[in-house]
This record gives sequence, C-alpha cells and structure tokens, in this order.
Amino acid sequence: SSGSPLDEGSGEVSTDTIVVGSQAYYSNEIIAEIYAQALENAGFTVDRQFNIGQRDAYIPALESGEVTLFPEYSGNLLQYFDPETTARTSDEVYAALPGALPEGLVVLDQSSATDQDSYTVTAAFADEYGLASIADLADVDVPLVLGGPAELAERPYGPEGLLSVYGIEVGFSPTGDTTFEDLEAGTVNLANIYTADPRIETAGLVVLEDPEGLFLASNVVPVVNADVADEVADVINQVSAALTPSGLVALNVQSTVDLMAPADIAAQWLADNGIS
Amino acid sequence: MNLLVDAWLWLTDPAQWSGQFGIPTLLLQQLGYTAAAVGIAAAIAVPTGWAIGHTGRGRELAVALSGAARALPSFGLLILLILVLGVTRRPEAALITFVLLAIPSLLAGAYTGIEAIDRATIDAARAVGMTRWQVLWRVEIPLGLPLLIGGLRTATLQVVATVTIAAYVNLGGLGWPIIQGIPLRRFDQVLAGAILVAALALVLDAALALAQRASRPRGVRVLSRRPRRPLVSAAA
Amino acid sequence: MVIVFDGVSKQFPDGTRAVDGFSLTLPAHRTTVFVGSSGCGKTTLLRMINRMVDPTAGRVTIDGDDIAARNPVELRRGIGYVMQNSGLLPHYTVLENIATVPVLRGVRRAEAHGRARELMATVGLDASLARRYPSQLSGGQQQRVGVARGLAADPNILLMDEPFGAVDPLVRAELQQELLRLQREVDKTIVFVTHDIDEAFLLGDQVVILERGAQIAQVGTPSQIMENPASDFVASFIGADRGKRSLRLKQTPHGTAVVDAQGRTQGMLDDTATDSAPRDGTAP
Amino acid sequence: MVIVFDGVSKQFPDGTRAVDGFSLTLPAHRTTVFVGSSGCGKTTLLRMINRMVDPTAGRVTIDGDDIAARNPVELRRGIGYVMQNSGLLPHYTVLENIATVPVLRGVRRAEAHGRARELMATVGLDASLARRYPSQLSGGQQQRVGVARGLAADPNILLMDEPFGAVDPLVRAELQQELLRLQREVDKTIVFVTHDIDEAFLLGDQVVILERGAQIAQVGTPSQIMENPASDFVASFIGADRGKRSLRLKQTPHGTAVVDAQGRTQGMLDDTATDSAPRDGTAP
Amino acid sequence: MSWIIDNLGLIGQLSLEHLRQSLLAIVVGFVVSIPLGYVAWRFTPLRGTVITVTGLLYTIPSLALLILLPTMFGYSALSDLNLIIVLTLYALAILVRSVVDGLDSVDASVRGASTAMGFSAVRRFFGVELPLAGPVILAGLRVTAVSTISLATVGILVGVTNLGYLFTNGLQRRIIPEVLAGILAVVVLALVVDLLLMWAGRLVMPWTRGAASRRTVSRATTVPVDVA
Ligand SMILES: Nc1ncnc2c1ncn2[C@@H]1O[C@H](COP(=O)(O)OP(=O)(O)OP(=O)(O)O)[C@@H](O)[C@H]1O
Ligand SMILES: Nc1ncnc2c1ncn2[C@@H]1O[C@H](COP(=O)(O)OP(=O)(O)OP(=O)(O)O)[C@@H](O)[C@H]1O
Ligand SMILES: [Mg+2]
Ligand SMILES: [Mg+2]
Repeated sequence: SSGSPLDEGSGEVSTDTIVVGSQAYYSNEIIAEIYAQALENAGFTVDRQFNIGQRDAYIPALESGEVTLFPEYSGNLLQYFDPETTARTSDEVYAALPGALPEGLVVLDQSSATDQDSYTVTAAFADEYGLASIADLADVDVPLVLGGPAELAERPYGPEGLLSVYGIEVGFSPTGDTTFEDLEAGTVNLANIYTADPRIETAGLVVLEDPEGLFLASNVVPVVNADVADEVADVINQVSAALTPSGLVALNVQSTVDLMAPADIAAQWLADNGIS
Repeated sequence: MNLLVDAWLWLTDPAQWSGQFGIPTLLLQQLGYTAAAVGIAAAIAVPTGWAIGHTGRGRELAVALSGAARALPSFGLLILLILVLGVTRRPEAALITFVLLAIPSLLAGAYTGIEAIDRATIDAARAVGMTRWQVLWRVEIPLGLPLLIGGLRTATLQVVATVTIAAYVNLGGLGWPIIQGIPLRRFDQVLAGAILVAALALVLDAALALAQRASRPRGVRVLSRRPRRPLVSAAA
Repeated sequence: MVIVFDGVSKQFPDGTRAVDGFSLTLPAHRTTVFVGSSGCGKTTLLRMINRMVDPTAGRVTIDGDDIAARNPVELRRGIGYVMQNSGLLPHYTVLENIATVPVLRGVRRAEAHGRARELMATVGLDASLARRYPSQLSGGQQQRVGVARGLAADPNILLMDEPFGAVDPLVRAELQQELLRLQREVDKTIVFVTHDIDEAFLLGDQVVILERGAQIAQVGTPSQIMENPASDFVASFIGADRGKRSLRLKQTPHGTAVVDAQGRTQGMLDDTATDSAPRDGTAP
Repeated sequence: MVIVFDGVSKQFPDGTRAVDGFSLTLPAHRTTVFVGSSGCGKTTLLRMINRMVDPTAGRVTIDGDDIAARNPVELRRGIGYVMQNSGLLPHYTVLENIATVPVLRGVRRAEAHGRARELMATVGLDASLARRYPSQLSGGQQQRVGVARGLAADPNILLMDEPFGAVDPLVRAELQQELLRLQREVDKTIVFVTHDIDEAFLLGDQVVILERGAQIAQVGTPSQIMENPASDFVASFIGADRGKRSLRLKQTPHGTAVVDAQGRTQGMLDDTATDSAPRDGTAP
Repeated sequence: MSWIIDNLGLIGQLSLEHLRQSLLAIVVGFVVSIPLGYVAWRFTPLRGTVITVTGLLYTIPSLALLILLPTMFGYSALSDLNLIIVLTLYALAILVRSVVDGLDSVDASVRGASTAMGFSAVRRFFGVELPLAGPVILAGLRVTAVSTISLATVGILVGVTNLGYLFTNGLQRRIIPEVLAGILAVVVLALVVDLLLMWAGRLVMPWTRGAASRRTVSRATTVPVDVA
C-alpha cells in the first residue's frame, strides 16, 4: 500500500488489522508511516488513520480502539493524563507513563529522538539580551510577546506556566502554523517551536534552556492498544531503537526541504536502517 | 442539553467578556472584517454589476468568473495568500479571501436586479425621453435595489460565517473560541462560539431584510411580497 | 405636423427585415391607424417616429425636417407615446408618471403636478387616484394614465401602440369612446397601432393595412377599404371572406335584423335614424 | 349528454361568492357559450362540470346523474377540457400531450400515439410537428393541440375556457371557423367560455350573458338576444348602446353599405344572396 | 511546480476521496430535499418553519458543526460520515429552498390542466410538477454541488482527509505549490461536476433545450436562505 493519508480505519478493535494513527503534523505523519511500513513489511495488515488533529482529538479514538497504534511524545502525553506530574527528565517521564495511561493503552520502548515544545528566540534577540535560558527573559526590557498555537494559551507550560514557574510575564499571540515566520518577521519575539523543527538549525534560532523543567522531556514513544501490543512490539521497538534525534530532524528536512512524500521518506529510512 | 448549559455558563462567565480574547473584542473584529470585506466587494461588484445589467454585456463572463470564485475554498485560499504574502500581511490575505467570497453574490444581485426589471418599463423610460444616465439612476437602480440588497444579504451571511476561519490565522474574531476549543476539546466554548456567530449572522440578516423591504419602491411592494435574493447564478 | 415615411427600411442586427421600403404620408391633425397581424412591423414603424428605432434605409421627416438630425432624447420629449400595457414606471405614483416628461424638461415639480391633475380629469381619472401606484390601479385606469402621460408634454404628435390591447372588452369600448372624444378635443396628429380591424375602422381617419415586412396591403378611409378591398388578403383580414362584411336583411317580430352570410345577427336596422350623430341609450 | 345546473352556488374559502344560485339546462349536442366580464364566474361554472371546483350548494347533473357521486379523477378523464393559453404540458411533445388522457386510462402507448396522429389531422396540424415541444409552436398551433387533446378521449362533453383568448385576430378567426366545422363533425355537448360577445354570437347555439356572481342577465340564441336585449346591461354588453347594433343603410358607388350609428361602415349589403349558407371568396 | 508533478498520484487519490465524500452528501441532500421541499411547499404553515430552520443551518460555522454534532450524537468525529452529515445539512439548506421555489415556478394553469385531464395527485407530482420544477431545482443543485465541493476541505481540520489535506500539510511544510494544487483541484472538481450536472439536465429535460426562459433563470438566482 502506498503512503497516502487516505486509508480508512475500521472502528472495532481488531487484531488482524493494525490501525496506525497520526497527528495532523507532518513530522508525526512520517513516523506513523514508518511504523505502518515496518508492520506491513513484517506481514501485518495496516490501516492508516492519519491527520487526526491534536491529542485531545485522537486519544478518545485510541481509547475506543478505533486507532490501535500511534506515535506519541512522552512528556506531552504524560502531562495530558497527569497535568500535576513532577516528572521532568526523559527517564522520569517514561517511568511515570504506564501509571498515568488509561486501562487498555500501553507504551512500547521510547526512542532517543525528541520533539518537544520549547521557547525559542532569534539569534539576534538572544545576543542583544544575552539570553541562554528562559529565566534570562526577566532581563528583557521590551514587552515579550509569545507566539504559538491557539491552545498554548491554556496549556500548563503556556503564559501562566511561564509566570508561575519563572515569574516572567508575556503577551500571547496565537500564531498557529506560522509561528516560525512570525518570529522571523518580529511580530512575536518568543516562540513555541518544536525542537525537531529543522529551521532551528537553518535559521540559527536559539532554543532557551529550561532549568526549572517547565516543559517535560518528550521522546518519541509508540502508544499502542494493549490487545495488539505484544504482536507489534518487536517490529516497533526496532524502529524506536533506530530513530535518533538527528535522524528525526533529517526526516523533517527530507519533507520540508527535499519535498519528499512521507511514504518515500519512510521507505528510504527503513532501508537505510536495515529494517525491512 | 448539558452542552448547551455549559455553553451558556461559558458565555456568561465574566472572564469571557474582557481582554484580548474577550467577546466584545472578538465581536468587533468579526464585524470589522465582515464590513470591510463586504464594503470592498460592493465597491467592485456593484458598479460592475450595474454596468452588466445596464448594457447587457459581459454577463457570460461574469457568470463564469462568479462560478469559479464560488468554487474557491476560502480556507485554502487564505493559507495560500498568507504563504505568498507573508505573515505580516495576514489582514490583507484575509480581506482578499473574504472579498472574493462576497463578490459573486453582490455581482449577481446587481445585474439580476436590473435584468429582472420588465423590459417594457425601461423601454417606456427611454420613450419618454430619459437619457441613458437618467434611465440608470431613476429607473434601473431604484427598481433593482431589492435584489441588490438581497445579494448583499447573501454575501454578508457567507462572509460573516466564514470570517470564523480568521482565527485560524491569528486574526481573532468569533472563530477564536472555536479554533482554540477544538484542540482543547472544550465543546462548551466551541458551541458558544458557534452560537455567537449564528446570532450575529441572524441579526445582520434581519437588519438587511428590513433594509431590503424598505428599499422596495413603494409601487412595487404591492406586487411581490416575498423578499428574494440572488445566488450566484449557476444557471447558465 | 405631417409625418412622412420615405422609402424606410429596418433590418435588425439578427437579420430580420421588419420594415421593407415603406413610404407613406401621415396627414396632420388626423388619426392614422396601422393594422396588421402580429409581427408585421407595426411597432417598428411607430418607433421610427420617435427614434426608438433608427431606420437602416430611407428617412422619416416631420414637417419636412429629417428626424435623423434631431437629438433623440429631445425628440422623444416632444412626442407623446402610449404603450401597450401602459408602460408606466411602477415606482412612480400616478401623478409622477404623468408629470415625468415635464419634469425631465425642467418644469417645476409643483407646476408639473398641477398640470398632471388637469390631465387626469381630461382622461377621466378620479383625482383621488393621484397618489396611487400603477399596481394599485385596474387595467383600464392604467391605460388612462398612459394616455395622460402621452399628453403631458402637450405634444403635437401622439403615438399609441395597441394601447387597449390588454383590457376587458367593456372597458376597451369605453376607452375607445374616450379616445374619440379626445381626438375631437385635442386635435393632434395621432398614429395608432392595433391588430383589431374593428378598432382600426372605429378610430382611424386613415387606415393602413399591413402585411409582413410592413408592406402596405391597402390605405384608405374605413369605408373605402370595406367597400372595396384591394386584395384577397385585405378581404380576408377585414372578415369579408367569412361573410362578416356581406350582410343581408331579415325581418323579425322586433324589426329588421341585419344578418351576415352565415345567418348570424349583426344588429338591427334603425329605420328611424335620420343622421349619423352618435346616439346613446339602448337599442330600440 | 345534457348538463343541468340546479341552484348551484360557490363560495370560496376567502368568502368570494363566485357563483350564486345558478340554474340552467345545457342541451345535449349543442354549444352553450357563457359570456361576461372578467371575474363574473364563467370559469368557476365551467370547472364545476368536471369537479375541478365543487359547488358549496346545489348540484350539477349529467344525464340526470349527480356528479358529486362520481370519482373526480375518473370523471375528468371522460370530459375534454381546453384551457386558455392551451394549458399544454411543456415537457411533453405534441404527440404526448394529445395522448395524455388515453395513456392515463391505460391505452397502449403506440395505439394512443396513432390516434393522436389522426387527431392532429382533424384539427389541422401538420404531422411534422408531432415531436415538437409546445414552446416550439406558434400560439395558434398550441391552441389546436389543446383542442386535439380535449378530443383525444373521445368525450361526449367538451369544455373550452377562452381557448382563443391569446391569439392573433386572424388566427383566432381561423380557429373559430375550424371549431364551427368540428362542431358539425363531432357532435358533442360543448360548453364554451369567452368574454368576447362577437365570439359568443358566432359560436353559440345558446348564449348565456352573465353578470357578477354568475347571475344570468339573458339566455337565448344570438338572434333572440340581439333582437331583444333583456336589459340595459345586456344592451350595453352587446354594444347596442354605442350604436354598434343599430345599423343603417347607405348607398355608395360600390353598392349598399351597412353603417352603424356613428357612420362607420360595418359591411356591404349582399343583394344577391338568397340563402343563409356560408359563402366564401371576397366580398362583392 | 515540480511538487505537483511528483505528487500527481496523491492529488488524484485525494480528489477521488474528496469527490466521493462530496457526491454522497450532494446525492443524499438532493434525495432528502425533495420530500422536505414538497412538504414545505404543500403545507403553507410549515413552509416558514422548514425554510427558517434549514436557513439557520447556513449561519452556523461548519467547523463548529463538525465538532459539535459528533459530540452531541455520540459518533466519531474522525469518520468521513461526520463530514458527509455536515455537508448534507448545508446542501439541504440550499436545496429545500430550491425545491420550494421550483414547485412554485410551475405554471398554475399547467397544474390545473393536468388535474383537469384526470391525473391523480401522486401521478401529477411525479409526472408533471417535479419535472417542471426541474430547471429551478437543477440550478439549486448546481450551486449546492459547487459549494459542497469547496466546503468539504474543512474536513481536514477535524481529521477527515480529502483535498483539504494539501492545505494544512502544505502550510506546515511551507510548500506553496501543494496548497495551490489543492485549490486548483477543488475548483476543477467543482466546475467539472457543475458542467456534468448541466449536461445531465439537458439530457433529462429535453424540453428546456434552447428555450431557456427568463423566468426560470431569475427564479434560479434566488438564494435559499430566508431567515427573515
Ligand atoms: N429588436 C429586434 N431584434 C430583432 N427582431 C426584431 C426586433 N424587434 C422586432 N423584431 C422583429 O421584427 C418584426 C416586426 O416586429 P414588430 O414588433 O414591429 O411587429 P408588430 O407588428 O408590432 O407585432 P405585434 O402585433 O406582435 O406587436 C417581427 O418579426 C419581430 O420579431
Ligand atoms: N380559488 C379561488 N379562491 C378565491 N376566489 C376565487 C378563486 N377562484 C376564483 N375566485 C374569484 O371568483 C370570482 C369568479 O372567478 P372566475 O375565475 O370564475 O371568473 P371568470 O369569469 O372566469 O373571469 P375571467 O374572465 O377573468 O377568467 C372572481 O372574483 C375570482 O376572483
Ligand atoms: Mg407591436
Ligand atoms: Mg376565467
């Protein structure tokens, strides 16, 4: 089957068919496509239920069994189920996950690749105010405007988290899918950007450190319906082991710079990593 | 029903009535974009429509272009324009999108208004010695006004419902509670947003319906009761 | 105001030859009626007089002046035009409709309305209708407003295009009588179009029977035509071939009846009448 | 098929009393014409015969049977109905229109179409028009299709509601002649509605002049009415008060002319005619 | 532009999927609108209600409806059933009004003539009234088809994949040709369906060929929503 985002999900939990979901996020879709192809190569029948918007939209689908496998981000996932969690490092988060997940959902091995929320500024802005960490923002004497997706306003790590954890007051601008451009254009001076975004590298952005652990570490981790966890574990764990932080950025570059289709990127990555 | 109660609670929460994302601000933004887009569209479409109706020329082209404009997906067009124009020109991108949305209805309203006038009436106006301009201003425009305002109604309704997507590109408006509510699965706020948009649309539509009634020249009002408004004529 | 058509033709852009080489003199202060079947070119002829249609060949003169040289808008303001279905402006009141031309000519509104009120009386319209809109009038009343509007500029020429086509026969008869009265009063050059031969004979001083392409089948007074139809076409058109004009006398208990060739009674012979003045009251 | 109206009234839900206590016998195999001004109730009367309108009081019988007991759909399929403006189905071809009722009755399509072709000849329609849609016909042709359709079920009763109201006078005269011919041929009970008194006198064996509310002003043969109008209303309606029916003789170089009270020529006296048979050819 | 050429397969697949979803909604909307429209037309007291309710639908933002309906009625927001239901509702808003206008446009004398000839009520509706309302209904259907195809793209915002995918995905990846391809594909689909409907209309209603009456056109240009 091709890597199109079209194939249908079935609805009932079925052990014959693995329903792989993905967020409406191109990078997540590539990982899901890798899962799907790896499974197909191993002889599974796969349904793709890609582009399901945000976590809040697809978790119910996972819980109901409408989707059985999903590439997730450990920190955000944990915080979704346990907003009060104190876990911050990658291992703490991974260890806390099984307890937080609802009945019927389990995580397989997490990969070393991370793609987590961050607060990022331009190099020029960082230079001007000597910024290296979020805490340094306290020294900035211009009004801070934070850009990010609409829902950031309500997230624990959003403007309120910034205020309560770092004592930093910011305005908020819901820049949505153009946060990066807005940062470049100067309509915002602080941006919520995912750390696997290749443009951090190419545009020379500065990701501010997060000493107080506002953001949880977020590694790529497969969430899977418990009914099929054992069946797919071998194949998917193999993928997770091979997926590295720089590898993830490279995948994103292939998509946004080389304009390759997710199916082609996935196939090539699987071949390069000898999983097929 | 629970959802309705929640939406009502959300609506009546004082927190929603102030600040950057407060309902008054959002309402003004929604109205502002609607008014600006419909205004600009009218400035373009109405004279053009009158010209088409008066001269009888260019109708085919107008129908074809209107058909294509109507097929344009606003959401995609908005994204395309932002990518092309850049994030600093979001308002322009949004305005262009909404203007394109409003033009077909207004254009059709302007020319069908004139076309729907009994030819004998226009003929009579010429026969008594009216100049072309007098025919246009004294006969065609007044008699075509109800259908034009009908077109204005349709355009306004379409635009005010569509301005909702402005929130998707950080332009605020009543779409904000919806756009923010969806990823957060806060349905009370989504429903409240939808109610606000629908209510605004209804109020605008009712106001324009009154205007349409008032615009119907008195002598004509006796004849046809049902207010009508044009669609883009997909009819060839 | 003598109107002369001189070798006039009209070919429409789509190729229709509505009028083909039409020449005729319409005497001043007389009523000329164009009569013919649908599509024979009557309206086209009429509209060439006020330049609503321009001839593609030939010329139309009024008192010797070629109207092609006249500004059409000016010309029209000086010629009354009564249209089929009245052609009133639906968004103007009766008064405004009648006063349209004077107002266009720059007459003060109050003055124009005053004159319009007088005209309402002339055409037999009640003053209480002044503020109504055309849609609030009966068909016959609308026609009267149309006639009043035609007269408003006090034109020397009045064009009437099937003005009574759309009304009830009773109302129509009344309007025809009204027009006969007006004709005597206002003394204008009237050009009247109809496709009803009886109406043509009733109203016309000069009747012009037209065939397709505005070809003249016969011109003459009603009596001339009826007494001596120029062709089979004319005979058929005036009903002579159906025996309608071929009458016989028949004695009945109530007097002498005039019956047509099929035995249908057309009327009663009035043995007592001694002159041709119109009489009213019922039949004897 | 004798039709009897017996104290029939119709009050519409909005209160309009369109027909008020109407009683009349319509003889079989004869043509009865209802004539009157607009809105006097002619159509309502006609439609009570095929139960398109049900009376609010009184009853209508056909050959003695009260039609209120009949199934309306069945009844209608047995009564021909020709409407003003022809009432053709615009999405049916000429053939399909004529064959509508037989097909509704279950006659095989091919057979019904065959009969429809015959009827086209009967009403004088060229066979080449069979596959056309009504919009592709002239007004006169449409009327003929309407008549053919009315005849298709070979009904004993034919209702005709101003069937020639919308056509040109020449065509109208032709259709009237055609109907006179058909009348002799098909021998049906015909009920004809018009507001043209001349048409009524031409076609009716029995003419019924109606006033508002379908009040009978006069019933009789055309000659009876013309020779002896029952009231001022009738006199005015038939034109007697305008001198139209009050005729005189006038000598002209071409023979004796018959002129009305206003001196308008109505026709020529035919001194040679010895009988009342229809004659053709031009006037003398 | 090379992106478009490299991804013609994807565009084609998405177009098919898009077409499937839209056509389902258009067909279901059409079928449902006829009885609804008939009821609204026949029973005058209901007319205002039916037209107001369907008209009201028009004012609710589609995005909200896509989220709220599944929540209220407990079906999955992700299935394309969700999108199709919402599109059908919007189609109804236009079509019910068209059916009413279409039935209104049937000449009363034609209706009378068919009654007089002995058509039963049912036979008259299917044999005379519905076909004669055809041109106006078709005009409404064509408008519905175009706007449904255009509107369907919002499905991507709730996870229903169709040509709208090219918009969000193109935006994230900053591939302008991808977004452009999405718009072009939608416009082309809409115009092709519109054209096919026009041809189908000529085929099914041969009597309308050539003689496009002015009356029909001006009625067809009436918008469905009448909330007042
Ligand atoms: N603007 C036009 N373009 C093309 N053909 C026209 C135009 N106006 C009239 N005609 C054609 O010219 C011919 C004469 O038309 P005209 O209106 O003068 O007829 P008419 O005698 O007034 O008929 P009626 O009694 O029906 O009013 C007709 O065949 C008509 O179709
Ligand atoms: N369905 C109806 N509801 C209410 N009033 C009606 C209805 N049909 C007819 N009328 C009224 O009944 C009266 C008689 O109508 P009818 O149609 O019989 O007149 P008519 O003599 O045929 O007139 P016309 O010559 O104009 O056709 C009129 O006043 C008319 O307005
Ligand atoms: Mg004419
Ligand atoms: Mg009638």
